[in-house]
Order: sequence, then C-alpha cells, then structure tokens
Amino acid sequence: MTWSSVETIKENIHTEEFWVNMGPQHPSTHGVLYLEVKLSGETVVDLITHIGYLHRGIEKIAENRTYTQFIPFTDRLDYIAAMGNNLGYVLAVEKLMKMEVSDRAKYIRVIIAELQRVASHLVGITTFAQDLGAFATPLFYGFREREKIVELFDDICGNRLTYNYMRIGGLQFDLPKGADEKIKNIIKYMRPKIDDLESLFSSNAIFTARTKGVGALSKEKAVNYSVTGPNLRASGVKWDLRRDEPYLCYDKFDFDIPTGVNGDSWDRYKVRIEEMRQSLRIVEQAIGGLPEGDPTIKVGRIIKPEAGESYMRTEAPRGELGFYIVSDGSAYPYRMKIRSPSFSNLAVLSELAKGIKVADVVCVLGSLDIVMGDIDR
Amino acid sequence: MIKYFINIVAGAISLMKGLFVTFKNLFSKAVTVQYPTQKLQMTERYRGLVDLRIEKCIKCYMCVKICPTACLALAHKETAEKKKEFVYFKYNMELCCFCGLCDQVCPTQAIYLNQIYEIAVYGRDKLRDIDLLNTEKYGEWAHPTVK
Amino acid sequence: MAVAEKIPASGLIEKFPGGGIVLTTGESVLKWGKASSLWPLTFGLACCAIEMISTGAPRFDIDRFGAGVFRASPRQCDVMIVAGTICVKMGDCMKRLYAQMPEPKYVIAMGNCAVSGGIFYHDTYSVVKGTEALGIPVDVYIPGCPPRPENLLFGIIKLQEKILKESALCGRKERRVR
Amino acid sequence: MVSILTFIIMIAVGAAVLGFIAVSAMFLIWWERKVSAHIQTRYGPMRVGWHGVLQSVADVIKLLLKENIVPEDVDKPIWWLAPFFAVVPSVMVFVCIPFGNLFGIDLIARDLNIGILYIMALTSISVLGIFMAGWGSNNKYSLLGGMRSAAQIVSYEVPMIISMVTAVMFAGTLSMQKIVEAQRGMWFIFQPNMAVAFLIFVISATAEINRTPFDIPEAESELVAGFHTEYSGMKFAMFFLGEYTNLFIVSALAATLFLGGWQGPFLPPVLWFLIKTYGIITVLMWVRWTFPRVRVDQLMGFAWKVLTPIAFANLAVAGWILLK
Amino acid sequence: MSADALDRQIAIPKESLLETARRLASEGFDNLHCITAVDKNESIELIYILYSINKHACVTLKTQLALDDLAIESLANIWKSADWLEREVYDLFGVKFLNHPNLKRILNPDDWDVHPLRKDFSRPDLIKKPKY
Repeated sequence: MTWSSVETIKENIHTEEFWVNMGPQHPSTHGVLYLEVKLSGETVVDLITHIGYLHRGIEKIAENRTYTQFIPFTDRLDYIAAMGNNLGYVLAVEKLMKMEVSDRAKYIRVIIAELQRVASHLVGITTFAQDLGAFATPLFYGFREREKIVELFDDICGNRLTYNYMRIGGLQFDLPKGADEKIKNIIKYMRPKIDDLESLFSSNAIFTARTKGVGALSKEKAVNYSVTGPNLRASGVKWDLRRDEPYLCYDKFDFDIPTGVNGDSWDRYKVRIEEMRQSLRIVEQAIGGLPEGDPTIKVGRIIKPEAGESYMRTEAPRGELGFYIVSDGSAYPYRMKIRSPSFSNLAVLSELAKGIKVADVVCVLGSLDIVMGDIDR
Repeated sequence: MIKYFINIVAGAISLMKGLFVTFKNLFSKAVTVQYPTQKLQMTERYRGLVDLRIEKCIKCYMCVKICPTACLALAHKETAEKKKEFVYFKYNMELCCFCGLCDQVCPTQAIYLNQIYEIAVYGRDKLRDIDLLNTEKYGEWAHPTVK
Repeated sequence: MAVAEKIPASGLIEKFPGGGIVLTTGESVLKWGKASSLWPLTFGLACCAIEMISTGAPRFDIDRFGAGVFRASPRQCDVMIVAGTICVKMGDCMKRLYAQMPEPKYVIAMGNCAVSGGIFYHDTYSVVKGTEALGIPVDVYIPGCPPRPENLLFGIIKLQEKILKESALCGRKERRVR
Repeated sequence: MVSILTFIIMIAVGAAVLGFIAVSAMFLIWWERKVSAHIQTRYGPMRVGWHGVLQSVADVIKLLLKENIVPEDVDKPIWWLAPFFAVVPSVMVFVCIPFGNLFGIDLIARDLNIGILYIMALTSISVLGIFMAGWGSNNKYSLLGGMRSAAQIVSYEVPMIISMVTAVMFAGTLSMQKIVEAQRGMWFIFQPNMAVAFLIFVISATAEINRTPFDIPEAESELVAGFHTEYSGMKFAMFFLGEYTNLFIVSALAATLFLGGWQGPFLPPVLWFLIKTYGIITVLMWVRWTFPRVRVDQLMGFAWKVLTPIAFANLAVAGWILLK
Repeated sequence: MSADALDRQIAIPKESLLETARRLASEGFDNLHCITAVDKNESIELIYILYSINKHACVTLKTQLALDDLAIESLANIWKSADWLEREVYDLFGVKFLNHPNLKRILNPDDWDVHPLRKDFSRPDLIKKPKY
C-alpha cells in the first residue's frame, strides 16, 4: 500500500463528534454539576456548563429572615468552609451597622477562619487527587486530617459541619477550656501530615505528568473572568484580601502569599498546599497572642440596621466571598446578594477545557475546587 | 539519551516516595471508632435534639420567634391566678436545623439541645409534632439498642 | 461454628422446628447476604454529602458494614443515600436514577432536606419538599442537619434490620428499561 | 475403562480449578478491601465473620439476588456474551499454571509443551470481552472505556510478551513446568537483566488487567464505571470475577517465570507458589491504592517510548549473555 | 479599613453604561467583580462593582431600569466575568442584556417564566414562613 492510498483512506473514513453528558450525578463533578462535553475521540471540542441543580433560593430566603436567623443559612452555602461564610456574613452586617467587635473575638475569628481554610484545602486537594484517579486513599487521608479540625469545631460550637458560630457583634461562645492546647496540638499534628500529602503527590511522577501544563489560565484571563482566591494566585497575581484589604486583625500577622507561575492545575494545587502552611502560621501567631476579654455578645435583641447598603468581601478558602446587603431599616434585609467565589471560578472552565483530553476536564475541574452549594446558592 | 534514563529513574524514585507514605500508614494504627460497640462522647456543647425543662419555661416565645425554620409551635393560656399554662408546645424535627439559636436566646435555659444523636425512623410521622411537654418523648432514641 | 453465630438471621432457625429448618436457613442466608452488602450510589447532593464521605472516611468507616463500595453507576448499587437538598431541577434526574437502579433497591433519606425540605422548607421556590414528594419511597429517614456519621451508620443498621424482616426474594425479576 | 477414568479425572480437575478460581477471587476481593482499608488506617469489613471474611460471600449472594436489567437499546447478543468472554479465557489459562506438586502428583492440569504461547493467546482474548461490553452497551461511557481498553491492551501486549520471551530464552522451553525446573539452581529474578524483565512484565501486566495506575477503561472519575456501566447483578459479578482471576493469573505467571514458581526451601511447593503469587498481588494492591491514574495518551507514550524499547534492549542483552 | 467599593458610587443613565464601562476598562479596571440588582418596586437598580487589581482601586456603577423597559447593554465583551453574572441577573430579575453571547436562564429551569427575586414574585407551591 502506498502512502498516498493511506491518505485517501484517511479522507474517506467518516468520523463523528459526539456529546457526552457528565452529571448531574457523576462521581467527579463535586456534587450536582452538569457538563455537556462535545468530544472528538478523546479530545474536548466544546464544553457547556449547566448549573442550578442545587439552587435553593437562599437570596430569597434572606429577605424573609431576620439578620440573626440568616446565619444558619450561610453555613449551607459553602458547606466545606462554613465558618468562612459565617464570617463573611457577620462582617458584612457589622459593616452595615458600623459595629466593632472585641479584640478577643477578632483573634478567635481569625483562628477559626484559618483552621477552616486548612480543612477546606485538605478536602480540595484530596478530592482533586481522587479525580485524577488516586482512588480513595488520598481522599481518606485528607478527611482523616480534616476530622481533627472538625472535632475541634464540634467541641467549640457543637456541630460538625454547620457551625452557626459567628454572631453579629461577636461570637456565640468563648473558646472552651483547653481549646488553645488542642489548637496547638492540631498545628503540631498537621504540619508533618501536610508534608506527607505533599510527598504523596508533589514528587509523584504520575501526578506531575497529569497536572503540569494542564488547564493553564493566564494572568489576564484570570482577572478578566474575575477568578479569585488560590486559583487567581496560581496564575501569578499576588492578590490576597487578607493582605491587600485587611479585615479583622490580619494586618498584625506575618504570613506569605504563595503564588504560581503558569496558572495550571499543578500551580493551583501547589498554592493550596502552601496556603495551608501559611494558615497554620497565622493560627500559631494568633493563638500565641490571644488577648483576654469577652468575645460573646448579648444576643436575642432584634438587629435593626439603619437603611443603607454595605458590601463586604472576605478571603474565603475558595476565593473572594462578597455579601451585598441592602437594608430598609427593618429587621429583615431588603436584598442580599451573595457574590460567591466558586461561581466565577467555574465560569472559566469552558474556556480552559477546549482542546484538552476528557480526562483533563476532570483534572481542571478538580483543581478549580468548586462547591456546588456555593455556586448555586 | 542520558536524560531519558535519568527521567525514568527519577520517576521511579518519586513513585517510591508515594509508596513509602502509604506503607507507613499500612502499619499504623487504625483511627476508626467502631461505632455500635465503641461510641464517641458527645461534647458538652453538642447540639442534639431540642428538649425542654418544663418547669423553667416562662412562655416568653423568644425561641419560637428566633427559630429560622419555624419548627417550634407554642401556645399558652392564662389561668385564674394569672399564671401561664401550656396549651401545647410542639417541635417539628423534620424542619429543625439544629442551629441552637433557641437554646442561646432562652432567658431561663428552659429550652436546650440535648445529647441524643442516634435517630433513624421508618416513617416520618414520628418526627412531626413531637410533644415537648412529654418527658418520655425521646425514649427509644435516648437509649438505642444497637447490636 | 463460630461464624454462624455472627450471622444475624441464624437466630430465626430456632423458631421453626423440624422441616422448616432448611428452608428458613436458606432464606435467612439470602437475607443476610442482602443486608450485609449494601452498596450505595455515589450520590451527594449538598452538605450531607460531606458527612456521607466522612462516614466512609477512616474515622467512621462505613465499609465495616459492607456498605463501603460506593458505585458510580446506578445499575450496580443497592441503596441510594439521598444526601442533601433536592432542587426542582434535580428532581427529574433523581427519579431517573432511582428507576435505573435494579431491584431490590432501598432509599435512605439522609438529613432533614431529604426528609422534608428541612431548613429550606419555607420561602423558597426551588426546593422539593423531601424525597417522598418526588414519588420515591423511602425506607429509612435520618433527621439531622446534617446527621452525624454515627447517625448514618445507625440508619444503615436500621435498614439492615428492615431487610432481615422482609421476604428474601422480593424484587427478583427481569425488567427492561431504557 | 481407561477413558472413563480419564473423563472422571478431567471432571474432577475442572471442578477443582473452578472451585479454586471462585474461592480465590472471593478471597482476593476481601483481601483487597482489607489491604486498602489498612492503607487508609481503617478496618474494612468487620461485621460478618472474623474480620469480615464472609463479606465476599454476602456480596455474591446479593449480586445473585439482584434484578437483571437489560437496557432496551443494547446490542443483545454482544451484550450477553461479553461477560463470558471476559471470564472464560482467564479460566482456560489455568490449564497450564503449575501449582507445584502434592504427594508426588504435579498440580498442573496439562503441561502443554507450548504453555506460554497458549497463555499469551488466551490472555489476549479477554480484551474482546471488555470491548464487546463497551460496544454492546450502547452507552457513550462504555464505548469510550472499550476503545481505551482495546488500545491499551494492544500496546502493552508487546512489552509483556517480549519480557516473557526473555524468560523463555533463559529456560530454553515453552513448557511452564520446565521453566520452573530451569530455575532450580537460581530464580531468574536474581539475574540483573531478568530483574528488568520482571519489572517490565509486572508493569505491563498491571496495564493488561486494567488496574490503577492504568485503569483507564473503567476510570471511575471520568467514565463512571467504564465498560461495565450498564451491567448489573450477576453479569457485573462476572466482570469482577474475570478481573480478579486475571489478577491471580498475571501474578502466578510472574511468580512462575521469574520467581522460581513453586520452588523454595522447607515449605511444600504449593505453599511456596501461593505465597509468591499472593505476595505479588499484595504489592499490586499496594500500588493501586497509592497512585493516581495516567492519562490515555501518556499511557500509550509510556508503552511505546519507555517500556517497549527497554524490553527490546533487554532481550538483546539476554541474547548476548546466552551466546557469550 | 481599606477602600470600600460603595464609597465611590457613580450613578449613570443606562444609555451611557457601555461607554462608561469601556472608559473604566481602559483606565485599568480589569476586574468586574459583581453584578447584582435590587428590585426597588418602581424600578430595578443594577449595581456593578468594579476593581482594579493593579491600581488597588474600586468603583461602583449604579443604573436604574424602569420596569417596563428592562433592557441594557451587556458588558460581556469587555469583562468575561459579566457573562455568567448577567445571566444570573436575567434569571432572577428578568433584566434583558442586549448583545449578550448566550442569554439563557442559569439557575432556574429553562421553562420558567417568572423571576424569583422580584418583590412581586409568587408561586403556588411557595410556603411562607409563619411570622410571630
């Protein structure tokens, strides 16, 4: 057979692109995400993201709940990092009411938020590894480590996942007796475990081959898509609200902001690993300098902010979480908009997915670390 | 050509590191709590089911007002001696979100969240309209029989 | 035989003297097999899914009950743990997933959202008020928001008790579906 | 008279082999669950029998009781036949696996003088089952899984066979029993170039039986359950059976070709054979529960750019050593 | 405390939105952080929150839309993040964005014709929380 006849055969072979539905029930869509993927062989030609399978209308609910009553609902937004949502919401209301909280409350909030960041990144990284096909072991290691933090939170506020701990003007409880000792132990326990996780992934040739150069997001695109959080920093933008617009008492702590270079899945993973270490550093400093005082508030009174509006954004584990609250002077918010980080982070997926293999779609999605409750609200 | 072999060897070494981590864990002690035979102690602040210390309640309706899911229903009447008396105090566990706001807002610590956490039922009616005034309401859940 | 003592249903043999023994033993073994091997569907909807994974994770380890094989394909699983809020858009998908599961199939409604809509019962326009509202029969309800992992394990024990009580061969038939 | 006796022996051997396969697969499933559990610092099945040894029995009973769903759009004959194609070849391979000897009887069903050739031929057939399942299911995930599997096994067959040929060259025979006997003095693995061949064999065998890090045909996080997405009940169990039988076979082959088969001091030969085989299986499980999966193009690249050249070079070195 | 986006508000008529947006983009506002709307009963107010990561600045654009003319130019060609955010506003408020690449409902089912975050929204299956 001559070479030219092979060419003619190639021309005559009829190939067809086809659509594959991933989700809403699919093991690697992190919940109920629905992706329509157009494939040519194994290569992705087009990808359409459908969301809304977990749209619970929380913004509508907010208009019918008092300010205190809404706190439990914030837990259910980004359920992997519920404390971060709690914090963002109460800060927004405090900003609306121009209220200052006590120093101890600020410190405890920082400690809790940073521990939550560690817990959240543990889940994020290990589910990412699970998506890459490392079946169950890294995921279960991540959950085993996270369990320590969850048990601490259980001790502090009485629930494992939906904490409802922050209050407008302070906290529900002070730390229980012996909590600072426990937190110190967690820091001691967590550091070698993070190293372990890193040696399980970072040096692993298969993991590197799967992630390096996959789904690279350039600096400009990341900013233009309003990608935030670790995903933005992985693209090389040194932007962290904890440093650039410090809230609470983040300006008192010394920490680095890890950034990536290429913005690929590897960088996104690496930034998260590094952020966990920095968070532990912040917790260590905060627990060392924990001031005395009463972080709790007298609750039960009805909160009625003056008519007005406030927009508060915080650095939640997944990115910038913004609460836009409009008050009409009554006990109920007039309008509440939750600008969730995962929503904007996910929008970039269809851009990143074009031209890569179907296995890489899962990889990119895992590295973006989305939570459907956060996206659909 | 040399680089080709270096890559292969480096890759193999990197995989060994991962294997070493799992190997370490293979012989470390399991962290599992074997649930039905071993049980974790619930923390002091644990938020279980809503419970009531009947004699302490002053019928101020704070808990009913603060509840984000409207799972509490309370009604009272006044007796001849100007004393408040319960008509009913119902708790709908189906709607409850175990947020603890009622516990926190109660001025006399009458309503609180107990330590019960093992609840599973075959029918929903057991979860609805639980009479908080009945002291035996959580009887079977307070002491579950699990083999 | 020491092993036989661990078979939960073996106690039933004593209740049927004489000729019934063989039949009962056979049936109780079948029931025991069904109850000890409940493969759940990987079906996390919302918050409770995290607690469901926690239940699978080392600390609580659902695999001790033989229920740790999370299958992604509905064709291969026995129990659907509805873990989370069911939204209007998801409702049809859920009905379809349930139809795709082979008999005998069981449903555990985990968390108040799956029981009744829970915290999202009032004022929301896009939440289905519980699994039953979709027409999917539920075997065990586990209230909680979210339930502790122990509570899910307790629910699985309850489901096993239920399976041991029902007939061993229910649902065994051939069916053609799309 | 003689023919009846042969017939009875045939039946007995067949029953023994089938029984062994079933028990071994069930044991392996339990063993895998236990190994994975302990790697993840948990216990695994605990509630049925001592440390859950009866777990696989319960699973089989349950799968037998499950409804058998036949999706409407499947290509029926192919869909029905696929599980058999996945299981039967791997059962047939047992004909010439030397288990050692017990009371002077060689535990090998038939020591074919072309044993290795026969095994190579049969192991290639099992891909047909996977491909049929992928094609017949009329499901896009299954189709992708089947396609991947076909490409993968065609690629990895080459280094695997070459590494087997290295062992054959050293033994100078194709008969399995004689290969074992050729390692009487020293197991093949203690020679440097045979150690390389052993590694290549184990890696490509892992790919051949679709285990992590080469489990792309059933890649759970991408393709739900790959080629067996549409199978339920007993048909699914047959794929499982085939998978674990294959796992046993490749480990047994590795033990026979490179680790001296049933040979070893002190202990009876059967025990040595099982120890070696299950040892390799445990290592494969350990690998499975550690590594992520490679991508389909990386998998092909690895086979053709790394494994095949090294296997050929190794073969050349082996030839040079033999001629020297 | 750092700069607050709401402290620098620019109220603009809806006709000049695109022009203003282009100018702000050329001035270095590279990040359209959030688009949202508020139903003010007689009108719908659109709020655009913009940030500049390099210059560390922020600005808020506000524009009013009359209920009978809920249409405005889309910004999806300037900032990619506007794509989904505008779809969300369309879904929840019914504001039509002209020249949007793919203006479809994003959160709610495609066949709905109501916009849930409007104050006059109601559905028969919506159960109001009893107020005490």
